[in-house]
Amino acid sequence: MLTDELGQGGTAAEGPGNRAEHQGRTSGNLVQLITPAGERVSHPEYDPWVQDVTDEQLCSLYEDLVVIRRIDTEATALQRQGELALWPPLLGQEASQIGSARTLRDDDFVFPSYRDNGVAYCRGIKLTDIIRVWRGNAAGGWDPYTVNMATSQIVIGSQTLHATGYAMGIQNDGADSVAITYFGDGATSEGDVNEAMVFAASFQAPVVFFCQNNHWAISEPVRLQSHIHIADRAAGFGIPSMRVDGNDVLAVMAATRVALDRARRGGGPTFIEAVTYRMGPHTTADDPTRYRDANELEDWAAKDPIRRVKALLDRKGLLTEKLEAAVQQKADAVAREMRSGCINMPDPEPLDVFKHVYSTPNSWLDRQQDHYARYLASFGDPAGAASEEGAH
Amino acid sequence: MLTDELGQGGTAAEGPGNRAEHQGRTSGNLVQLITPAGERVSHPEYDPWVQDVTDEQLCSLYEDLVVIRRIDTEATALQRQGELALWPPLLGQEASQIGSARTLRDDDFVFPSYRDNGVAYCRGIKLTDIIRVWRGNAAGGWDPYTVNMATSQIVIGSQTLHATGYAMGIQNDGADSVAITYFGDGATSEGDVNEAMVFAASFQAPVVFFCQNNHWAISEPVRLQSHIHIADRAAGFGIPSMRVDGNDVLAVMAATRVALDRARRGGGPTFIEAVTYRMGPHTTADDPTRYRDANELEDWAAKDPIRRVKALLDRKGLLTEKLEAAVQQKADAVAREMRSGCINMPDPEPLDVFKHVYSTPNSWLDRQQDHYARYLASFGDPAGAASEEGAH
Amino acid sequence: MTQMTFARAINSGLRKSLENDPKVILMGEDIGALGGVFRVTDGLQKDFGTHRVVDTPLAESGIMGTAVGLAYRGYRPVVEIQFDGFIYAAFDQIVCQVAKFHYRTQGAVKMPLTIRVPFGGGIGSPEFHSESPEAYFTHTSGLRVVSPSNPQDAHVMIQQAISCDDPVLYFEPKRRYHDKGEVDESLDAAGALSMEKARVVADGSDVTLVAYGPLVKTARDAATAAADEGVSVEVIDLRSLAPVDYATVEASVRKTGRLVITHEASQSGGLGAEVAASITERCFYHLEAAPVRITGFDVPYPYSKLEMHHLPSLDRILDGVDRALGRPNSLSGREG
Amino acid sequence: MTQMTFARAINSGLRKSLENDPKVILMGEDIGALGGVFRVTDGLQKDFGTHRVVDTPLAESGIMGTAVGLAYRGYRPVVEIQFDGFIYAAFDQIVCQVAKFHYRTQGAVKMPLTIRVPFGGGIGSPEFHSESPEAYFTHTSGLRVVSPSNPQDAHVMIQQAISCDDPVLYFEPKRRYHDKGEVDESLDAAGALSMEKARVVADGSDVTLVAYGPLVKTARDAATAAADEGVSVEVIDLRSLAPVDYATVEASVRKTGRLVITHEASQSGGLGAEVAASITERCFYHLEAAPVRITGFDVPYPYSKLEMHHLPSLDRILDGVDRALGRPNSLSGREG
Ligand SMILES: Cc1ncc(C[n+]2csc(CCOP(=O)(O)OP(=O)(O)O)c2C)c(N)n1
Ligand SMILES: Cc1ncc(C[n+]2csc(CCOP(=O)(O)OP(=O)(O)O)c2C)c(N)n1
Ligand SMILES: [Mg+2]
Ligand SMILES: [Mg+2]
Repeated sequence: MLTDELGQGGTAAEGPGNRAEHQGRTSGNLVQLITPAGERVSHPEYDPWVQDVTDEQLCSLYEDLVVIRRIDTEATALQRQGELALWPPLLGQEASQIGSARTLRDDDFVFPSYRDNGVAYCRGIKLTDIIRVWRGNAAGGWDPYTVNMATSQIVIGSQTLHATGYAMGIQNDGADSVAITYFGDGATSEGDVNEAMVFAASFQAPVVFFCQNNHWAISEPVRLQSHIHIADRAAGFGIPSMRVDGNDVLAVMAATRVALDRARRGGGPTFIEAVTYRMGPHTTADDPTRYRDANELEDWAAKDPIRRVKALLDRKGLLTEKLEAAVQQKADAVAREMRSGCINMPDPEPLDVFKHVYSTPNSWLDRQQDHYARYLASFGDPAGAASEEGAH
Repeated sequence: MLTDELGQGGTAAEGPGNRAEHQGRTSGNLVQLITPAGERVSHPEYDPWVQDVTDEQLCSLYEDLVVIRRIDTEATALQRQGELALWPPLLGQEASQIGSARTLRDDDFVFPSYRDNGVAYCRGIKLTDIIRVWRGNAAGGWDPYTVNMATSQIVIGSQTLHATGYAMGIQNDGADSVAITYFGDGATSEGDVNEAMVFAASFQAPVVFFCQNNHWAISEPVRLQSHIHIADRAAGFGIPSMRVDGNDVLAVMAATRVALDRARRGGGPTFIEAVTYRMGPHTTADDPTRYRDANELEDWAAKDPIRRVKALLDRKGLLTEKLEAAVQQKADAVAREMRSGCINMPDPEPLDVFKHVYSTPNSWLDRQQDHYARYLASFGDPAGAASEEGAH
Repeated sequence: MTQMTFARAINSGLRKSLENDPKVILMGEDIGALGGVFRVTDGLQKDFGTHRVVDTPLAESGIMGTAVGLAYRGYRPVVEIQFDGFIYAAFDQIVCQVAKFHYRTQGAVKMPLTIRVPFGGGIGSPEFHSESPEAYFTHTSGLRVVSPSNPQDAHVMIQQAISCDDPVLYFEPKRRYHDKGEVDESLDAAGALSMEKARVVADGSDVTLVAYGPLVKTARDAATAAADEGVSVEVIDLRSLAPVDYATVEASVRKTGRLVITHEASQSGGLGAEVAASITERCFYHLEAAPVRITGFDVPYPYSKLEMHHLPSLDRILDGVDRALGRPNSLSGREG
Repeated sequence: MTQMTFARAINSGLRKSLENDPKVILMGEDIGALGGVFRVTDGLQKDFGTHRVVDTPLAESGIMGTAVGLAYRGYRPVVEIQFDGFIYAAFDQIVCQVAKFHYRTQGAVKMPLTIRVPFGGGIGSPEFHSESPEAYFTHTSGLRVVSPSNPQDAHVMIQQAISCDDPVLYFEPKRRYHDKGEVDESLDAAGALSMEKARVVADGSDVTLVAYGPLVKTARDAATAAADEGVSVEVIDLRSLAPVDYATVEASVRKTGRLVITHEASQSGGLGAEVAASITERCFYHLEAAPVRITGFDVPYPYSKLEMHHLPSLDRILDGVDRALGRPNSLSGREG
């Protein structure tokens, strides 16, 4: 679960990131290093970027994948039990999130969407903080600066501009860290995402556009957003791109490292399309049976990101009972911690509604707060009186 | 000046529009059929699309180019004399506007920017109507439906979405007309233009994106918007594109016909980058000496769109004194008509300020109009009284 | 008359518009197979086809801008914005284009767009799913803005909005989607009360209480509660937010001399300010107290565990009624 | 003290901010070599370099969104929106992101953005170059909105805006750019009157006249003209539009009992409604007449040959003063 425990991989200057294939348009070929059956296939360009991944680290990646799926399952359960208001499952997208997030350095900065809770886990964000916002207890779950990750963005695509601006700041500061932004296939249609590519290309900002093409934007299939590969969008902005098997944790790692390395060396932005699949509903409020074919789900189940790592470990003789037990135990512990963090989360105080709107006093708001405090006081029991109607 | 007097050119089904080169990415090669020196160079792919252009028609194109430049000069003079509030010169871009506009059918629909007054002339819009808005006498100069051309758009890029929506309507209606939208190099950075390409590609709408890359967006050089060719943007949306010498009226015609033909036959959108140059200031309010090198102007003066057609006519022995005189006469007549239309344009009535906001009565506005009428009446002389201070 | 939910009543109104005018075309995200995230367009794509009920790419400015182009071509687009908080990406097209084309072209180009916006809070949603952005639009000349408060009005007003030649923002109080009511589907939209008219939904003599959309129910409940205390509250459902039918409000205030306005949107610069200012102008000498505003606070819409504090509740409204009447209230002893 | 134009006074304020804080960074279209279309940033790129004074691609949402990212990184971006009418493309980023990040992150992330907007009419420009969009922002919680009316304030307030940890919309009355005034450049922004405070710019006893930005000059001229007729007008320059310094306005109205508010923006839902409603709430029993609003009409900003009718003129303001005073006026005999 440690960020960058895998180091930076390869020798930067000689890496494939410098080759022509990466500078221009993607070939459209999907980068894959582990087949759905768990076979490690070699790829001369991308292999060097993961050659440092030890068996131990492979096991640790496996653990993360399992733990994150468990987080997802537990959160879904908490929602069903009324403990969370909503949850956007990442089921099926574990490899995309772990593979990319684990290549980041601590001083890189992440600008995610709402579905990137696996990334949040990799950044070391507390489980309670991850679900705070989904319980309705906060507008954002954590302090971005303590983990170098912004809180979830709900306005589709917005965060890609923030990442680009942040990267421009990195550049101004002369630092070699990178901003990475996560977004979906649907997001690529938004003006903001395209403007972000314009700015990133124009200023050659150290930013990585990480698109999880999970094939759906709520009920809309990806072909409604684009008839061609999502990765091909980037070339038109002069941004190199890669199309990678998003259910292959090693391929995702390799591609992300290519991109990070380019950014660190002043080579500007990169676009990664991680081809994956949203196995669950859009959120716990969604009913995908209304719009998608069960066969599609089956096809993708066969490409499951966890199963293939497991199979690879098995082939390598690493899938010991001990490992399985340890992973299971970790997942259980994490689920327990999350559940108890959720259930024991204290409710906010009524007057918190006025907090943090401004960083300095504001006369309009202060007056309203004063009036509302008096109003609450007029009932004797502040919190009780006001909560009575509201949600009618 | 007649729209489509040149017919549709080529035999549609066999045209280069069907070839692979046009379906995918542009090669980056600039399409040119007339060199700056006025030499007609052959181009196997594009020649068929202008093979029907007779000598007579070439002379007529020449006339249009000259007339439009004269309109531009006269309007600039009117502005300097205080008769127009503002004017956005199209000096240097005549071939892009004439070459494209003259390939349109009457039932095609144009969505222009503010600088496309040459296109407006080709659509048969009255000279007085063209300048109405620049004198400050109207919010839009003409009734779009009588000429199938929208009024000038000032919000950069906005009109590209309108064209795309209009094209979706054409498609729904089962018609074979086309929507064409004009915009600048700067506009390609706006979210709206990129979203327009998303929609156009997704619905395969019969729309032509005609970008006049005049190398400047006010003071910003095109490289600030994109490090690569503007035409290459389109491929990332799955839209075929062409890069054409925008100072070559025949090349522009050929490319536009390729695009129109594709759209009419259900082949969807096309993006054309017409590479040209804004020889004048951004508008009459601008001072380009603050930001651009005089040498650049000189370089481009050598590629003048009119001079090269003139040279071509000369080579062909068509540049007779009679032609020159006729063209001159036409230009003079047009300039006279525009000037008198401008100077004699009646001022609006004070209460016109309340007109056309809604198509049906609106109680808020009616009351304000009533109050203002009473206010004006309280001075005896309505118009005089109110105009006294306002613009302090 | 049929019992149906608020959402169903809109659905049925949309269906009638689609049937009656081939130029009506629905556009939005997820409005097709899914039937919209609130199922308001349920079944319509199946029955009218993908050319009449169009799932669009995920781009609000694109949706609005292409709708403008379709209107240019003679269509009557009905655009769904999935949630209130996502209308801002389309703001430029709405304010600069939708609202101004009729004016810009001297009436030549009409913009008969209807923009449907599920709005308001109270459903426990995350950020951007509970906003009340109506004041941005009521301040925008060239637009009309309406909000129904009950299934019957929802059913009729959506048809009126679609048949209006001006652009109409149609704000749907999403926390009322599941409320049921009697709907007369045979009611002729042209014959029904114009969507521009306010309606007195409860007669009263002591104080005028103005509400719209989601809070009309709360306001009526407050009037009932006040009646128990012997206070007679006249409740007005604005229905039209731009223009406001001031004649109806004014007539009531001339009678009661007192005015309370309530909305979920933030107070400063909200529609309540406009109503208070205009009514004060129109009948200052009939007013016995300053108009009172009971509204959301000047804060971003709060996370769901706090929303009941932000939303005007029955008790807060009653406190406002007391203030307008000069009865003991939470601010007693202070002017305003 | 130096005589300088309004535009120059801002330029000099920007220069001081750039000098004093290396984190200040200017962004916008054409602000570099050109110095902005109004020359407000003239010479700054030359002196501070392309990394501090950044010509951006032509994309307003992009400018605002990357400015948010820079603020995230610890910068203090000063964004120029070229003309009022082009701010709408950035509306989503302003309303959903700029205004809400501090709230969203429980104060962890500050958004010390300054958004400079040349606004208002009177310069004979085409569509979208003369708008007054301030009410959209004064209704948006999380933002602060100010507008200077004279070179000295412009100079000081731009520095105060930049050093404020909250996002500030800074509306520059473009038709005053060439007005000259004495500017004390040595004035310490921290020591000067806070940008949140209104200022009484002319003392009077009969009626309170509230204005801001471009109309402060017109309001002062109106007060001078009224004095000739023996009417004593107290003129208040709001300076801060959100929050409004109601204490100052209220004190004046308690004295005069009458209130006139003027702005160029359309009337319905404009800031005038907010001021009228709030002052009525605060001192209803001191008011002797309804507050009067003299504003632009509910129309898209008109083409230039008509703008003098839309813009509040000295005469229209005087007519409003007469109305507030119950003197003969264009609407005599009508309530409101
Ligand atoms: C601007 C905006 N429009 C609409 C929505 C509603 N919405 C939430 S998620 C979603 C689909 C996003 O799809 P995609 O970008 O593919 O991401 P995914 O959910 O698949 O991870 C939509 C339309 C939103 N949140 N923001
Ligand atoms: C949305 C928007 N932002 C800014 C402007 C101000 N502006 C007017 S023209 C222009 C440059 C446009 O450049 P380009 O698209 O290349 O067209 P050109 O003027 O060269 O024809 C700018 C920034 C505007 N009109 N609209
Ligand atoms: Mg998706
Ligand atoms: Mg240009």
